Amino acid sequence: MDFTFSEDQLLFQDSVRDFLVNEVTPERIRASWETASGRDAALWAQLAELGLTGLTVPEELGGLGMSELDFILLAQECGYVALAEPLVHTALVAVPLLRELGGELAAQWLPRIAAGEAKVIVGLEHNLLVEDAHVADLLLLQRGERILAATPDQVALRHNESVDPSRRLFAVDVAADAAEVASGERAAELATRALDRGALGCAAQALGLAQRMVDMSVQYTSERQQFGQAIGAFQAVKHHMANIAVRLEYARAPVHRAAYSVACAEAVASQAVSHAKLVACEAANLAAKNCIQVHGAMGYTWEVDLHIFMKKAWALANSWGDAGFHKTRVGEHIFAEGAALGAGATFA
Amino acid sequence: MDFTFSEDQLLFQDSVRDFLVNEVTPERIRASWETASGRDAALWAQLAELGLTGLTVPEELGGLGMSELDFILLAQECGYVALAEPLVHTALVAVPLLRELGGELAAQWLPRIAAGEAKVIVGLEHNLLVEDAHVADLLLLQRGERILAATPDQVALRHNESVDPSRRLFAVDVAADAAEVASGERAAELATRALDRGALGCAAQALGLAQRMVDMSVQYTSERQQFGQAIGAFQAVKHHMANIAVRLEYARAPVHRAAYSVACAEAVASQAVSHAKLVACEAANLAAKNCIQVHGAMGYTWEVDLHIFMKKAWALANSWGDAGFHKTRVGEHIFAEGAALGAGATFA
Amino acid sequence: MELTYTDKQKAFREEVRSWLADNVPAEPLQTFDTEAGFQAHREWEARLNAGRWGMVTWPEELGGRGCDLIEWLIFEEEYYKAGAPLRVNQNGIFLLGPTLMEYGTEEQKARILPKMATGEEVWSQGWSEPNAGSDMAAIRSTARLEGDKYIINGQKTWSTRAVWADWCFGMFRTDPESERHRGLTFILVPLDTPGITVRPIPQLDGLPGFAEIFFDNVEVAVENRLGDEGAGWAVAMATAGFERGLMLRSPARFQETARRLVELYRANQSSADQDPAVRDAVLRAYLDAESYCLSTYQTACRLNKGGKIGAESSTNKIFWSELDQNMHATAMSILGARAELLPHAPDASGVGNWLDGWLFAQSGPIYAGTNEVQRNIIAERMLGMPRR
Amino acid sequence: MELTYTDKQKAFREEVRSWLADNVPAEPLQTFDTEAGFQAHREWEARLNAGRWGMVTWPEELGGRGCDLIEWLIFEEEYYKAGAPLRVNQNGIFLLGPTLMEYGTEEQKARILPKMATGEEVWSQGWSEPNAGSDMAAIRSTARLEGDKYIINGQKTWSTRAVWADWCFGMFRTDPESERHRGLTFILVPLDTPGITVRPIPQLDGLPGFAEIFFDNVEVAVENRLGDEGAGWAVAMATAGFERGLMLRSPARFQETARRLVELYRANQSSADQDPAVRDAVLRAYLDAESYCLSTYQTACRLNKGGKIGAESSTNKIFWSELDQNMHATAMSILGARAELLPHAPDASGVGNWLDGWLFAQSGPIYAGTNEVQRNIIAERMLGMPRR
Repeated sequence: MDFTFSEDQLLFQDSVRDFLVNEVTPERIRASWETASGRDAALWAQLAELGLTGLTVPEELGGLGMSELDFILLAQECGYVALAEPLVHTALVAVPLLRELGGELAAQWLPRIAAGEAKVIVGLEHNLLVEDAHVADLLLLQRGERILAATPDQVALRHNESVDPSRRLFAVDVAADAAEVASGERAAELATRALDRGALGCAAQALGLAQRMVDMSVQYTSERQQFGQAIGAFQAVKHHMANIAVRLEYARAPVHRAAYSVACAEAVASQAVSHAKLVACEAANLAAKNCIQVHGAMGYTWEVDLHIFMKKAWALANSWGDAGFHKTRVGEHIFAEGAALGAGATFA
Repeated sequence: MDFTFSEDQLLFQDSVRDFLVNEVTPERIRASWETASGRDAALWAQLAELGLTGLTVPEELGGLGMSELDFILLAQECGYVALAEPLVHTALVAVPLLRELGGELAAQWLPRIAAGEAKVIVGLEHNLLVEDAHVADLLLLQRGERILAATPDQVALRHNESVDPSRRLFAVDVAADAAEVASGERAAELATRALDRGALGCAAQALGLAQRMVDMSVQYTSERQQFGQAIGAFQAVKHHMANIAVRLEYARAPVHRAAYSVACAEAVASQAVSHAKLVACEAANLAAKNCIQVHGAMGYTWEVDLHIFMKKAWALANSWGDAGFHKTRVGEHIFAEGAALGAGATFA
Repeated sequence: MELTYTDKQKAFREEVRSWLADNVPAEPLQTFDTEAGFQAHREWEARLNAGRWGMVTWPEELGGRGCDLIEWLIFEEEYYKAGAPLRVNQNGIFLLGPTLMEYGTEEQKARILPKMATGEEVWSQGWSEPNAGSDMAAIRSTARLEGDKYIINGQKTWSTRAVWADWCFGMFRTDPESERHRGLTFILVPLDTPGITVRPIPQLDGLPGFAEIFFDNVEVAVENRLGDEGAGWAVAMATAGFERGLMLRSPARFQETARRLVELYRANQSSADQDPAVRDAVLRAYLDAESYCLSTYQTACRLNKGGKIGAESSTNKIFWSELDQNMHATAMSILGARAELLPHAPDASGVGNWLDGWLFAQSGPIYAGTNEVQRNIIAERMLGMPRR
Repeated sequence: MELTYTDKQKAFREEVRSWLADNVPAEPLQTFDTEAGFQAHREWEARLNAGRWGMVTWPEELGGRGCDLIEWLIFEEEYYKAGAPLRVNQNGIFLLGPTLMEYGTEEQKARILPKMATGEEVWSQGWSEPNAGSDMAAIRSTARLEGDKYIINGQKTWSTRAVWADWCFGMFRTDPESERHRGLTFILVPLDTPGITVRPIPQLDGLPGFAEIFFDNVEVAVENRLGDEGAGWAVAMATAGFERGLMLRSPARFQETARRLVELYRANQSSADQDPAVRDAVLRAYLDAESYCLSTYQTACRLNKGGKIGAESSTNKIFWSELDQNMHATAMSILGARAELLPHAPDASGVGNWLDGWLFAQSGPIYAGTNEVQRNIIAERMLGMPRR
């Protein structure tokens, strides 16, 4: 039993955090809102250079050969800066699915992903819309009982505008000639695992988003003066923040456990992911609510950066399965006849 | 449209409050815990003398001929002092049921109730147990599709101890020779109306209980010093109390509306009662939770009076229909096809 | 107690309903946080006023109908039921209007109220300053009396709809030696006066719903002072009372939101029921909206009989703002993956205007005195708890 | 990261399980808030200790097993699963024990720990005073050094289980000129010393779960001082840290409550589902109990590798106390009209010990530092927000 990250994992997290905080500034995010694609090719090149796009690509295909678990702390940091590029999607959803599909497809695309030359985007039946479909060089699309691989010329995209200007969402119509890469039982299994990994990515980012909102709010309330003192000295403001800290503190371990569970393909992976996503997104939603409150009218503006993180938190809560979906999965487990619950059942 | 109480009604409330606060002290309540019946015959005689036991008894039968609405402010005051005697039951449940049953039964018992000489207690199928069955001179019991009138020698009582030492609860077995006083459709209707009135009584008492807990806590926190000041000056303590005040403020009008609705036998009476009971009991439960918190360890003791009111609030929340029952009744209304909801529907 | 409408009240409701049926635009107006939308709303105000429905509680000689509060509630019910446009001049008609009637001179009333009524002059507020938000007594903007003019300098912020408004009203420090609540004066300022710069502030949805107003030696005639010099705080508190109070937040609005929420739930019931918290939240929304209506009627009846609103009005602000937030959060839950989509998105079927409402609901616990300040007021003034 | 148990850990679990299966009383013991129940629990402590299961984390030479925190968690899981009795000497073994190991002299350890382990000496706390509750630095009880004795005067209160305990430990002001945190000394006091009066305080259920202790010129040998004179605050903070921390509130307890709650819900599902909030609350209870377990394992692993618990331990107290309250409130909702009945009531079928648990859960957010104080600590020490 060892529930800690290795020194290497923690050092990697530190260095990626430093990079992201320095590079993915709110100003840069705002600048990307004004561009047609909303995506930043230079930034993607930087990420590739650091090996991040190929982090979960096998070493023999040019990647770092790491697991979902190795990536999870980095996914938190992606949330911390509200990274708009599909890095979490790449490392946690697209690459593992390609790895599972294997063969020609994997051999062809994984090296290009690792090199930062291509983006592969996954769209499941469960996804109402596909984020970043417009920058995909290849789309892996679940359609009924099949998974198809479609090139950009084989799809028609319909843009749907989100409240979060960083998110670019598309309905995807796929041409009949797109290649089938899996079907039947196997396609369904791959889709479930992809959905789990997508939800896991949301959960990890939600932790980072919540932490960022807390950090911004601690700073703001320590500076903002009213009634002759910093408003952060008022007990009501303190308790708003403390309430987030409590929920956030207890959302972390479930996310890490879910990452481990996914990486090890444990039987309880889906349930662990649903748990993680529910508690992490709830912590982030609470952070959004309380942080806008302690910001006062400033928090309600477009100019203050809080909304960048708040809107992303709202959106992630309903992406890759909303609360109803994940509660249902947990409920199916705990309300089942003879479910193993209680003391000692957690790692059994 | 006039949603105010009359001067007379308000004056009556004031005088009854003065009486109750002076007479029904926590010391007197504690003393009654030590007695076999838990009931205070002298106090009942005082209540009768003030006309309160006969408040809803028709004038020609020796009462004051008032309505459920006239009594509702007094029911709040009964809650305020945690009155253990079955006055609310008498005025809101037993007397109106006897009035509806009419005939010999009403002619025989209503004058005795008004005079304080007899207590009549109602037990419905919906009541898991019957409060104060042990002091009843007559029991009106719903059994299946019938309502029976049973004298004390026709029932066998099984005492069930409550967490609230003021409450005396009994399972009632009734002998085969108890007189049937209503049956079929009519019995069911009478039982529904009795249940509504019982729930209304809980709601009104819950308002009083919540107010009392607030008053006690404001006083305690204004006196108790920690960290060099009265703890009531801390924002966290203030906000605990303010949160109760908000919920309590908006629970009052629904209770008054429900009383009006019951008194006028409006078609929406059941639904108005369920609304009132849900919001009033929730306010009282919140008061219990926050008031014990601001009392600190003192609130956790038997010696401090808070628990007298707290336990009664807990018990009333589950009496005469628990939250599930009342939510279901509200739900049946609002989720029905073509339900009249929204602006303008409230008094339509 | 008599909880039925009189024949007169019923007739009044019919009259409102029938006029609205004939006059409410078939298509919703664009939001008044855009220039075109603002203009459309201004025109709607004029139309309302032409029908003498602009401010039904105002006296007849000012173009109102002298309605009591129950008739006002009935009007609001029909107004929201009809889906009529939001009131772009609400700062004027609901806040400044009643304050003017109490503190204004006859000249001021005659000069200001009719144009407010027609929407010819739309009003914004000038209360907050960068360092005077919740702590309104920290105001620093100054007004110096020179002859028959005030010379105003300083900055106001969070001035709702000031981008296109014609006037603002607010407080300025006329006694430079004064501190806190003293030495403040309530002054009405035409926004086209030289020296005024209005800088739009984009809100959460990116639209300039409020603005900063900069004053650089702005000259305002002394006849635009409301109340006495140095008595601004008392005048402002009356206005703040109206703001927190019932006039701006009629129960009809929340009851209609609750009704729409029930509809949304029913239309999406099978997916919504996957999260058992949703049905409960919908039920609570309905109950709370009804409680708000019932309490408002009870207060209105009390006021009609000469009662006064006290510190319990602070409970009002907290109750409706949290209700509004909860209802919209529940709608977001029901909409799931659709919740984040703008209404015009091609796959946003059935999202209605819930997202806009959700964004707007975020401001409820903040503006007009944060809910934290309201809780302090409740504890100290209504419950009598000790101040620090 | 490796979230599976080692063979050694599995074997340890088997050993615990098998011993408990043979030794846990078939019938639950009476509550230790009664004299007979206290005695029965004391005997259970002796039995546990005889099996060397009294304090598994203690070193072997003190009768423990030198277990690390993961083994301790495993032990706790089996302990709660087996329905074994609550620990009547928890103030001793979990709070004073570790403090003694850190601050005690060899003589003190040898003299005190073995009898603590056997349950021969049961410990209570002497922290709070009538005017020093959340504000512990306001302690006024004094200890005056005279020769080789302290003369203690004053009063302690909220001393859990002091009615039948043998010793208490607490802080006393040894420097009469001192203020607040300074000049306090940590002293261990035998409760049978002349001059001590213990007055039981009945708690919500009427039983004397705690007591006041009055000290009237009580003479205590100086060898019962723990740590240096005047250094009591630092010693006490170590103890308070343990108290808030994980030792007293093992996840197993809350996971078992969550499991029983799921069972209760399933046994009453059709009535429970009438209130849609219930199913959601049960689900959340399960999730939160699991989160608490996962976080505790994560912290335990970190501590096993030499990490330290910081201010985030204050989140622990809030999380479990609110979880415990919520779970019991949910059980009360499910039980409906049965919720108020004492377990022995003839019609109280299926109520289990939920009512007792509900009453006890009320104390969670209050004792060991109210949750308000914990929130201040989180804000100031963990988040770095400004003090007043």
